[in-house]
Amino acid sequence: MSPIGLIATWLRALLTGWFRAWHIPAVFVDILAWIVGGVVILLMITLIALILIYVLRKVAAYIQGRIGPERVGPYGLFQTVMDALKLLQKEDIVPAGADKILHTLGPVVFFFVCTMGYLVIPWESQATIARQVDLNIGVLFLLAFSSLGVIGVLMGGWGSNNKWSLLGALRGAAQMISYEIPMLLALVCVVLMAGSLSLEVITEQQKALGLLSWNLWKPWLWLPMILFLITAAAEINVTPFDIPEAESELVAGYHTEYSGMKFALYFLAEFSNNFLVGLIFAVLFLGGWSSPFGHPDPLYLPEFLWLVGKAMVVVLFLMWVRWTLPRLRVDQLMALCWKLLLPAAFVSLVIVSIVGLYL
Amino acid sequence: MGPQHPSTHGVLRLILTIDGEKVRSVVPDIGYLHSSLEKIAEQLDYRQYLPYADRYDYLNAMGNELCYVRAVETLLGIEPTPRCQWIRVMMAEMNRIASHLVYYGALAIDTGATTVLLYCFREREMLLNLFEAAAGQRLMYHYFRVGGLRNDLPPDFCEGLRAFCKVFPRMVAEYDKLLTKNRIFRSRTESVGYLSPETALAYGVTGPCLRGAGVPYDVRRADPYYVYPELEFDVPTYTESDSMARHLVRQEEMLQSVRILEQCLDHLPGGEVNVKVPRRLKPDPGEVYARVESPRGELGCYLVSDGSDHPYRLHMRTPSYYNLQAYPEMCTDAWIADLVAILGSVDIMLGDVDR
Amino acid sequence: MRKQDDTTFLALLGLIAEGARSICVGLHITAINFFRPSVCERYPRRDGKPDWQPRPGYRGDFALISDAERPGGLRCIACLQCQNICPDKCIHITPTGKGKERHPKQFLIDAGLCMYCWLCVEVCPVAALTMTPDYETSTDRPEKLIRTLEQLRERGKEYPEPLKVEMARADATSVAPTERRGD
Amino acid sequence: MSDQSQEPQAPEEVEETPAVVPLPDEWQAVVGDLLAEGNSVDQGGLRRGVPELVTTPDQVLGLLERLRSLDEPYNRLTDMCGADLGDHLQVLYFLCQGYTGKLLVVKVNLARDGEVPTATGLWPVANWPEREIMEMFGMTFTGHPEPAHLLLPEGWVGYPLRKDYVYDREHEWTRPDPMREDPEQALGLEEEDSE
Repeated sequence: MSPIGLIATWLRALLTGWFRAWHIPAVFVDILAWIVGGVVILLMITLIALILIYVLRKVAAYIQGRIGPERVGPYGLFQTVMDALKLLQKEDIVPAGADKILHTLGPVVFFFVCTMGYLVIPWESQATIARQVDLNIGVLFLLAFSSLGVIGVLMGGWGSNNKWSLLGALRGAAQMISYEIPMLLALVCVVLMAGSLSLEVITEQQKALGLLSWNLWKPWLWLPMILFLITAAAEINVTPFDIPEAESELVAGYHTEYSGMKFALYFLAEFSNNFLVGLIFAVLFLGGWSSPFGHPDPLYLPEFLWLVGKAMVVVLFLMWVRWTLPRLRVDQLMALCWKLLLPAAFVSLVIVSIVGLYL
Repeated sequence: MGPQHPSTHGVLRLILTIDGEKVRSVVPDIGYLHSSLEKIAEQLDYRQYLPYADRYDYLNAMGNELCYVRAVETLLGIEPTPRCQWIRVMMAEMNRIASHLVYYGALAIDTGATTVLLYCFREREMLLNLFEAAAGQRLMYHYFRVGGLRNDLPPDFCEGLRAFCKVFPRMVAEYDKLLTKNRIFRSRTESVGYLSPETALAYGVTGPCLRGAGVPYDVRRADPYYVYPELEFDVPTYTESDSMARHLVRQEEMLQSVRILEQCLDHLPGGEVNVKVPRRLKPDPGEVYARVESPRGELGCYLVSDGSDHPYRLHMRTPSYYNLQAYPEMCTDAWIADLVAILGSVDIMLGDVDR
Repeated sequence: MRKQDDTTFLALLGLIAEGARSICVGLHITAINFFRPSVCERYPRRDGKPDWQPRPGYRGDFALISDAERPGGLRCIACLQCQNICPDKCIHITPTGKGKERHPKQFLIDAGLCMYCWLCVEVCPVAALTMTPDYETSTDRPEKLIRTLEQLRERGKEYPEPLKVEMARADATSVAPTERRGD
Repeated sequence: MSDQSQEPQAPEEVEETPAVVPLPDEWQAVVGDLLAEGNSVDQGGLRRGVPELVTTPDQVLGLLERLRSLDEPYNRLTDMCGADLGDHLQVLYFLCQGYTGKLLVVKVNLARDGEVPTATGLWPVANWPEREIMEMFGMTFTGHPEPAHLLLPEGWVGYPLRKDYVYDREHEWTRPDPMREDPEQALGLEEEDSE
């Protein structure tokens, strides 16, 4: 059991004891645990997003021969923090003629949805952040919530009453819904091999020989892996799939009209989504929390650090791609999905089924 | 779209009719940057107007100066010294590279690849440093004077330029691999923004847009001025007539300009750069039409003198103005995303359009 | 990716391979550049090194050259030539004194109107006006952009002579041989 | 009808005689043809290396068409501009012989409120320059497809490039800002635009 797990168990035991002493029904322990878990996740997401934004800026700067943030704090570490504070102070502008309710709800829904994904991530061998979520359907849960993100985008785009926002939202909707399908199929391949929808089980299966038992090394899973990477990049709108917020065409796409706190929400959600993809990729193909040096970990590092580290590698790769490639056009994006990725996903499903049958 | 939009390259407004993501019609609405430069010319004397010539196409200030100075000197009957001519050609070519680099980066941004812009500006910086050393400014040079130059080249100029010529082709190869050869970029630009040679003729399109349509027309060859007849360089043409062809023409042109620069450095003669001109420039009455090849196409200057010390009428034929007119033709059957990419490949300069 | 209506399966595979290759080449180039030193300079510098300085002859701010022997302490003879040549009409001189005593009582340059063309410096018969390499001239109010006689005189104290561009030797043939300046 | 006797009124014609070179022989033939076909062409002569023809508004279109159908056709309109020559206005067509760089100027003299037939039928490129000349000089190109202002805002008073134009502060033009005056209506308009 890891430090997080220990602390969580200890807190739970403490609370149960107190509540019993105060004659409060045990249900409230669960409720409190949910609240605390939620707050922890929110803080963590914010923190991760802040760090990621900083890393993104630095990576972009180095790739582009620049320096990047370097003024606020050592090496500009607090630059994103200051930016976040600045955003919080900013006036919240709702354009005249906008649908106020939708305009407000858009970022909230989007942020909510992307936080939900974090619930099923197996951070440690035993503890997930919220044990209450049924782990058996982990993959399904992720997919369900990632497809809900569309609603947040659409709400924001529609509610802004701006041509670019609307175009961006519609593009986003089309893109997310289309790419859902090959992504699902790619995930199904992994699930087929693992025989379980639970992310925890998938991780467990990759831990035995450390690095060598990762799904990454299984040739029949390479195609699903590439497919997942592409479709996930499309789901989270990073270049070359950033057409919903294509800056050169749609100004800022669906969040053109957002400012201040609401913009910060979209922004945070985007980056936490980015990280979530890294996490899922790490769980599915890079052995999750398991150490690359075999099990048990010879380095005795906390397990969640391995997971976060692996996810960071994936995120860095996505950033690298992001600063290299141009953007696809809408029709090309759709053609890529329906004409290339979807057949490829079916092919890979067939391959994996056959391999699974005879292995 | 516009007038304030990240990728209209200035303050251009495009009135679009769209059907979903498909563009049905495009009507450019220009004039937001109109600064009555032609009227200003009538109030100033020939020498004073020269800094304004920079302001037409601010990425090609040297080329504009070249055009205006040529017109005035023809009117006055002045022939600049050989060294001056070589330096002017050199400056114009350097500015052509600098301008194409901005184009290159801007097109990359328009198609979503941010990094290339920074690389392009990295190389452009070397040129701007040279300009700064020679002319004292980094964008609006005002380096040419009627009858010569502001000053001769500074001592380390030629070496700096040689270093640039050495490095630059390698960098272009890098851009080529990073952007031009990229599959996504190619699918964004190939068979997009078709401009047939006939349409180009009808719309008076010149410059790389025309050469991208397969017509090897270059004022430097068709109506050579200064030392261009002595220089060896090719006029690159591509027959695909799409955005990619225009892009390749510019990429090739940068290398050709480097070739010209190297020849300039080898042949740069000594001697004075300035010829004696009267204190008050009073050309005989007459009119003149001077043409040069700007990075965007044929740049013409129609200048009428009535014998006084200021131009009676000055008119600049600015290439972007005419190239932009053909833009709606290129946008038939385009997507919204293409609009931006096509506009980038036409490489208009709003200062040049609105004047 | 492109229109693939009439492409065969093999051609499609070739296209995919080519696309993947081009993407990898691009990634390779950005990776190389990741490890190249940054071309950006820190500004303003905090590490003790001097800030970026423009080349001599840079057209930044204005200064009037001082001359202790002349009235007003300036070399300027208020001949109004700069005022007349200025294409923007941004120089306003109020002359005072007669004959050899003539000097500017007030000398206003509206830097907000100026387009830094250097014509005024060129035309000056006594080399009294110069442009300095100061490039940090932005302010928050347009009024502050108007340079007065006092400001110009103050600036001029740092510049005993007008700044001139170094010239290559006019008789130099092809290459101007001097030591290379590090960029 | 602008023949040589009227020409000197143009300022640049006054002392220009030394620079005027007679047209070369091949041009004499062409101009002779043009004259024979009933065109009225003033052989301006070679001025600074550029041949020019001066004609009248009612014949310019025919002349341009004729030039376009020569054996070596002047089929590229590279530039158009106007000029105010004091008592009359002038429209200049700069024609190129294909892409050879050979230039020819056709000048049309017309009264200060005169009319010229539009050349947009021959060259679409004439569209914007003609609009610009119209708003700058106040002449009319008859038959122009969209004679709206191009560079100047709608409602501009006067023709700025005319010599007698005086900038009038009273007519200083400011863009009406519908958002400031009536946001509701402005938004209604905007919705119509975006649809």
